[in-house]
Amino acid sequence: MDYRVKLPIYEGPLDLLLFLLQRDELDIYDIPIARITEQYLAYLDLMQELNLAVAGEFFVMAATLMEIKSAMLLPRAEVPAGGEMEDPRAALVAQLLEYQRYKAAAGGLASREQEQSLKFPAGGDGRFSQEAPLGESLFVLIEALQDVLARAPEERDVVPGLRGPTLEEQIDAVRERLKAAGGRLRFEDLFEGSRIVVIVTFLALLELLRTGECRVRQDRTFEEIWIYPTLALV
Amino acid sequence: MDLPNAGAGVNGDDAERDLPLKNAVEAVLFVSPDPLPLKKLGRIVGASPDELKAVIAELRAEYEGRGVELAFVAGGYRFFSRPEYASWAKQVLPVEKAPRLSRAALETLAIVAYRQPVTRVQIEEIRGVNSDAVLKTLTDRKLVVTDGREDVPGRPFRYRTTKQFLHYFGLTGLNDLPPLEVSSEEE
Amino acid sequence: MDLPNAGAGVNGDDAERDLPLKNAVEAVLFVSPDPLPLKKLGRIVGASPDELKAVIAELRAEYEGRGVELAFVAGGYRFFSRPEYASWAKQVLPVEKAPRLSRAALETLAIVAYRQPVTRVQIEEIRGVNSDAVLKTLTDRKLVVTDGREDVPGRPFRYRTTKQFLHYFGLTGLNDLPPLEVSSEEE
Repeated sequence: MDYRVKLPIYEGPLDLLLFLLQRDELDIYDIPIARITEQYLAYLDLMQELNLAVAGEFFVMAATLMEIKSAMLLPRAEVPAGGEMEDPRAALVAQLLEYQRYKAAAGGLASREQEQSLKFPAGGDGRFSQEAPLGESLFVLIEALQDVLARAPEERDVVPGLRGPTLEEQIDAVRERLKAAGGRLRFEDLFEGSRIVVIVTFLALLELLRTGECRVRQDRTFEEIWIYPTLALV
Repeated sequence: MDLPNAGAGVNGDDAERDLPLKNAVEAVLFVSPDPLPLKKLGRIVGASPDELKAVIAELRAEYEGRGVELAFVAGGYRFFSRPEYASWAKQVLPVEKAPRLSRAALETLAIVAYRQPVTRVQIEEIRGVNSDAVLKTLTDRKLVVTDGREDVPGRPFRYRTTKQFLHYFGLTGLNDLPPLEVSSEEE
Repeated sequence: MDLPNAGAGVNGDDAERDLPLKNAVEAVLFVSPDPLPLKKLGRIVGASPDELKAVIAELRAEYEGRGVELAFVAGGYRFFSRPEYASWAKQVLPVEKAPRLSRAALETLAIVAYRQPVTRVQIEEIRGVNSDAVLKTLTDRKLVVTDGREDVPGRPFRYRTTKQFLHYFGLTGLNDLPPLEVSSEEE
């Protein structure tokens, strides 16, 4: 295990929840809290295994989810007479809805950014910037990684004593793969080898996304994820 | 008085009076390093807002269907190459060091834009995650600035968007932002 | 390959093939920070010199009598505001830090321009005065550069003018310099 760099995540627990809800087309007003909690915790585990710098807020949210889950199990008989019991999910739903509004607004800004980035002022005052450092949500990538990991051979199948690649080595390897691929590279084609190699490769990819050397794009949910080198590599 | 490159920049020269206002506006907008507000443009070429508006409409029509367009951005007028020709145009331009904004940055920026002035804590309440690093990036890129402090314990900084923000997104002004979606609860 | 944010900037796109070459040339020349030589322009927009010349002639005609003109300067094409509108245009430009050239500098520059490559001693023979400081100024402003050394005792530097010199004076090339006046002695 020779990867110690903790990569920061800028997306928060609300992103993860919205991602899970949207992925399974669940109703935000009627969140199946047990199911969502289970999936949320699985993601949290994987993020820790990846050695990502998981913010404290993720654990706070985990606790909140478990709290809501147990509150949902309270017998309905405790509803005060005449009154309606408040849904234990209400506060979370309100928070998600509020957050969703700003996410939508951010989407609007992104398309304006895209449009504006194609216009240059007269007289050589212009600059053109490279593409977004990360085209898709981190959780889309983690989701895809889960599929890859499911197919990766277990550690015991790997020759013992062989040192795994370091993050630095794997960053160079991913760069080479991208260069060799020319136009774009299928996300899953990037990975080969044991679980640990897959994980280090994934971290290498995240690092390259962070520095803007490449970006990823998924045309539609569930469709292929592609990795594109940015100009820095070309 | 017939010095061609007058220099003093007085607008009432005899020679200059005969030059078409439209051309003067075109020349000034072409060389300006920033979008020019109508007022400033008027002061420079010595024309009223109504005259200017008519001339700008004429110019816009003339540039219709061309490689260049006259746009109104961040409160002023400026010529830009049209987006269709971007892949060629950018080949003569230096590459900007700053990459496009990340999702987290865009999100934070959206919150600042719609809720300004807003404190970091207020932003984090909405995003549900620490936003220190993101705010630093946005501040470094001059898309947001601190604007005084909130009158609450701790006196935290309040953030607002900048003119550079309008520029970056090609917005006329803050009222050019699309209305924030009504949360579906209220629908 | 339906990536909307493509960015790769390849010129062979289907959509791009339908865009008028004239507009592409206009957009590229508009945003370019430097005059673009025909060759480079051709590489960018993917057109032959003949095609480009035709398109440039068209553009020049369209900009006739306007506030902006398409000029050929320092070996390349670039849009400039027309000199008649300078007194307005300069009001929006940042004040140039470098002051106008002194008479001594202009004189020295003229000698370098017409006699290049030329050594300091040769310049001083003509001007009859020490020209060290002036040459330093001109070098700092990148209007002249040293270009090897003269093969005489002391191996003094030889000076010549730069592309920046052509720019500064709006010259197409060195052969665009007006012929040197015949000295009055010979009249």
